[in-house]
Amino acid sequence: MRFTNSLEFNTFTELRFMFRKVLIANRGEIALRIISACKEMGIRTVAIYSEADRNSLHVRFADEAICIGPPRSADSYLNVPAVISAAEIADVDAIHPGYGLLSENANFAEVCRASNIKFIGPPPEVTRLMGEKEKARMSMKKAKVPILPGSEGVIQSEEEALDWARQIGYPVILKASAGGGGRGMRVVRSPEELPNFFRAARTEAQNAFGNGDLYMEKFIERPRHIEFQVLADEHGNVMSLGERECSIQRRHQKLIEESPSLQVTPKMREEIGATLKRCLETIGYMNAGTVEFLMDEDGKLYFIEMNTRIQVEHPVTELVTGVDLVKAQFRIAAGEKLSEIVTRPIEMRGHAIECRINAEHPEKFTPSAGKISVFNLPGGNGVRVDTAQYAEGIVPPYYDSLIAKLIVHGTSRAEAVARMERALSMFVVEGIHTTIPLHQRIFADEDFRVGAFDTKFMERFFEREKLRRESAQ
Amino acid sequence: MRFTNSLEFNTFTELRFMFRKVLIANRGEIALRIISACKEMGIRTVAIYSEADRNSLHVRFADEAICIGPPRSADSYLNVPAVISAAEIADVDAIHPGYGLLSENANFAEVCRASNIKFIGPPPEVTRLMGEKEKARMSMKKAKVPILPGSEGVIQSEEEALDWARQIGYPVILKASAGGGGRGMRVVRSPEELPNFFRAARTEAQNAFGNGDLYMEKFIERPRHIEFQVLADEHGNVMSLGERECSIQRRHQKLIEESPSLQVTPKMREEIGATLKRCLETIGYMNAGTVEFLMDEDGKLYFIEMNTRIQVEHPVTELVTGVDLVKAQFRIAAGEKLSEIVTRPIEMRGHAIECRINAEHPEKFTPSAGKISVFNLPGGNGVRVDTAQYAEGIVPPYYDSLIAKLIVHGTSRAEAVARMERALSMFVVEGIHTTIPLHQRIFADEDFRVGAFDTKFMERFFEREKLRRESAQ
Amino acid sequence: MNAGQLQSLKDLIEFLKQQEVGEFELEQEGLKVRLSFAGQGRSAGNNVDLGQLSHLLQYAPAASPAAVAAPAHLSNVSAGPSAVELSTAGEEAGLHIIKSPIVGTFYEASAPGAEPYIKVGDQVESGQVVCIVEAMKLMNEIESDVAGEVVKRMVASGQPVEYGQPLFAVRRR
Amino acid sequence: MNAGQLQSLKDLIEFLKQQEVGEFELEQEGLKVRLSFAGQGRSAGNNVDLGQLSHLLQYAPAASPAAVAAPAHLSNVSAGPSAVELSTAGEEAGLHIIKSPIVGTFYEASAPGAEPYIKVGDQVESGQVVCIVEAMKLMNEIESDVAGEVVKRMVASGQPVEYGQPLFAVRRR
Repeated sequence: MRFTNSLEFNTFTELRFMFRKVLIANRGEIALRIISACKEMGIRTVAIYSEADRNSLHVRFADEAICIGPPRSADSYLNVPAVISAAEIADVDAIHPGYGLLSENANFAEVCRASNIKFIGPPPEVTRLMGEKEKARMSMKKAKVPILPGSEGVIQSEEEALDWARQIGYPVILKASAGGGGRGMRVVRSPEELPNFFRAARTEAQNAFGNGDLYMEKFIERPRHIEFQVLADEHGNVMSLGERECSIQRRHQKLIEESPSLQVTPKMREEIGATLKRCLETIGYMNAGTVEFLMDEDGKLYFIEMNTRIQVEHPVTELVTGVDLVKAQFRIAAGEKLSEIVTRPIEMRGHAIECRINAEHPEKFTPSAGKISVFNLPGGNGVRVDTAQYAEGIVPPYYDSLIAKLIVHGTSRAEAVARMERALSMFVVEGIHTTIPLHQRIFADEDFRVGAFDTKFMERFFEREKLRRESAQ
Repeated sequence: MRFTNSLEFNTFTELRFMFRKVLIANRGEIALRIISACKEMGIRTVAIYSEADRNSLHVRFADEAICIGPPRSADSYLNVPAVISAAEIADVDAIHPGYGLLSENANFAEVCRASNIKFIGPPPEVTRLMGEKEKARMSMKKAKVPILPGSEGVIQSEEEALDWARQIGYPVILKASAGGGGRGMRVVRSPEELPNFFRAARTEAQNAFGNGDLYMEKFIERPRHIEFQVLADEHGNVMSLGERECSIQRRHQKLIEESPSLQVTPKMREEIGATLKRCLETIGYMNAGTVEFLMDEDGKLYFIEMNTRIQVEHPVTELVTGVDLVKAQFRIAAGEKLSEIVTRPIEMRGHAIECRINAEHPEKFTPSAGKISVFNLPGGNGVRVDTAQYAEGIVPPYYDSLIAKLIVHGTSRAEAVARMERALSMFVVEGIHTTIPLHQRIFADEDFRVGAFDTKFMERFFEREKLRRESAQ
Repeated sequence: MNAGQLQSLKDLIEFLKQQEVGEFELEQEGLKVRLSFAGQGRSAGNNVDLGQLSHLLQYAPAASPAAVAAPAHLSNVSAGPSAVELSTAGEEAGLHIIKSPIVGTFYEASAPGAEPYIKVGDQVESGQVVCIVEAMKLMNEIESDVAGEVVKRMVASGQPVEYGQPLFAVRRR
Repeated sequence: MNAGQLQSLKDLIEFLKQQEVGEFELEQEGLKVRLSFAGQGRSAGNNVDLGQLSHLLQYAPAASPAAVAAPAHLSNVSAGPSAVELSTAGEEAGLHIIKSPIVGTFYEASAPGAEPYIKVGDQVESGQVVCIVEAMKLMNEIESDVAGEVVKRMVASGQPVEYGQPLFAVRRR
């Protein structure tokens, strides 16, 4: 039997400096998540809210709350002068932006700095660098982080296109520089196809956007979305906390996330972690961040972008690593070193899965605002719920539809899957529609259960459901 | 960075044999806890219920439910023929008794055996042995488990008493063999005091019980209640899962439990674990069990009794060891070996604390049955709630008052304490009284916060509160 | 009003509540009952206070597919409030319900192939054996608690029954 | 009525209450009982739908001791629904409330020591500057949106105000 010295766990850590009072520039479950972390750290909290959120739990459970505007986000949660003004009258030391809203707005971080308020996140320069996708790609490439191979700049001719395609390797995809929405786009699988497709794509792009410029990227047939969580202190130290698998998406909105990924071997995890550490230390990254990759069918990872904030799906990493990421954000911002915050080597323990419970119709995906009449949360071993909703609570129509995150932890993926099914069956919401039934159907899917999926999974899933419905008629 | 091979966590364990259908002979949160474990293991569940529990969640979330009698426990949950009859008509393979009720009734376990239904727990012979306190003490003593030193049998004279006291060591306590309630009881701190006290106690016992027989035990001034969780398979293997500290009690009812104990060093934990393993392997113990000790002011442990069932406070051990004890009970009963169930060495990770939320008036402790109008559960990182209650649910007056267990896990005791305070502040119950405000007061107590307590803590706590109230007037 | 009648009245009220009845009147042979539930004002119309009922328990549990897959002979036992439902299914004004006092297996006769203790249309006396409920290999004779005409048998021979499950409906004499 | 009957009646009443019965009548063999529970008016009247209010939000949070310890100058800002409360506190029939359109610090005058823009008893015109709310070092002049007599000032100079917080009550002309 091996027992860790219990005393190790029982010393009150003396913090050299900690914030006295923090404003949470967000709403919903993430605001409550941050308030919870603050309560546990002895930091006073100030909630801000729009008129539509007067009765929200983040308002109720914060020490202070300030109404900053009417319901529309643009007039309240995204209204920088209103947020800063609230921070000033409440006399806070710091602002935590949560995710979405102002969290990746470098200008906001700059105003915070000018107002002498600590912004819990990376400095504006880093946010800005990562916000410019091409610059971010190049920074990563320089540090030997694998990026999705592609042409450099506009392709002038068929010959040049053939040349790039040979370097990149088939299949490749031609894209309109000016474009979007599939127009001027062609997947090319062999050199024979290329000339015709090149001409067709150029004409289409010219007609659609008045600009025929094309560029080329490696085409990944069935990519997985895999992202790495990192923490970086203000003393130049970066640490990777392993990956999350986020391939279950509907229209680029993640539905289910898990950690670890079945596809990432310990060797890959260690290599990518080491590369990211090197790269982000060079860039001077600070606080929490997420590096997003696509994984091709051969298990190779390609960098796509970096999110310079806490993610919705951060709890799966918290459950497998045992690191409280939101507390770590505060401690980093307060000047602590990573080695003081994470005192043991990161080890991924067991398997965690998160389901996003949205207020949406489970088939039509139309938002389902309204009043919740019944709200019975699942509990018990290995179940975590992050929510700011409650029975008699209102889901306002102005904001995103996430009403709860249901997260489970098990010793194996099989146990986590079974636990999630159990928890979903005990999660009762009435008065509005939610994605709970959709999650139950996904968890019954054989491909999902064995982990055979990619970002196109949901398309195939809905197709299969449609076929089954039709054949049943 | 150290990563465990993720594949290790992702193999579906193939069970050689598992129960097809199980009856849960209990109610409330523990019934739901067991149903949850069954759902996760693919075992069909049968709930039994009294007429008062028709609308309970254990009835709602089981696959089948059978009403077995009127509200009084004696006529329903404790009615062996009704329970067995329900098991027979539902055609189950096994019965899980939970805690309390029939869980330590050896006759019930025997009837199960005669009816060809597996009882999830130790065999009746072992339950019976442990149920007879003196036999259990002797079995433990034989295996070198330290027991509370005492005289053997009745003390005939003052000389004999002096002799025993010298062997045991002062202070000692004289107790009436026939007695209880403090009469015929004397604490003796020196040989000078002994003769007078012996005569006084004998007279008192004679007058009170018509029997002046006395015996003697070591007296512990301020004992702590510390218990060890064990698992034993049906192949002769026993394993200790470390201790729980349960000294915060009111009238012998535990209020708060935690693991690990601040008082148990890794060396003690290992030594006691090894001794228990040897002892329980000799006895032929099976399934989950708890060995209760008193700890004296010098940190020495003395065996008091063994509970041959799952305990109310089992979740704190689950959180620090990562072992699902209820699932382990099923797997053991299905014939699996401990080495298959617990595949890594037991390591105590972080610190877990449980608060029992009872439906009681927080000052008067009178049971508070009735209808719950508001029930807002805390959630988020490190918070677990085990409950079978819900908004609009009824707390019937017939059963024990436990309505929820709030359990937190943190990297240190300090974090766990802060997390519990946070979670208690977000746990909102209306319509009935609960012990939530009492827990909040205990968590604010300095002695509790630093871990300076024993089983007399609550007496002193109430005394301090009373003094404060009086001085405030 | 005797204990049996009082119990019947209570059962009826529970049922009315469950069925979300607002107002109720009954007149029969010298008995007259009228009641309305709280929150059911005269003019309030359909102002049903749903808060009074448990929303949660109206919810069909996710477990239902499994329940459907239950062995047919247990289907009556598998749903929590089934006894009440059955009770009401067979209940008409003035009928008395003989319920099972124990959990077990219902038999209409003392042995396979033997005559049933009672049949629909029979007259029963208070104290007369009406069936057997087997529990733990013991054959328990169940007696009628009223005298009257057997109007309905609610359980098939060999079927498991739970505590309080309706067995027969009897029109009281 | 003997003791046994009385007890039965009490049991019945307890049961009716538990079942949330509003009104009840029973007539049988010379016995007649009629009762209605308190708070069950005939007309819907004060039949407040409590479900519409959030029970949860009526709950005084555990955080209140901390809130009490808040700096006094923030006490108006610290409670969520404070604006509404203040609004109603100062509101009487016919009064118009000028509310703060932004979060910031309220000043009654353009500079320390200067005359206040308006005082209680003054007549204001629509569009007239009534105070300043400072936000992010900017002095925002707040204009009256009605014409009338200033009846009340709800905020002290130098006090922080949230969005929508009542500043003045004006009796409209």
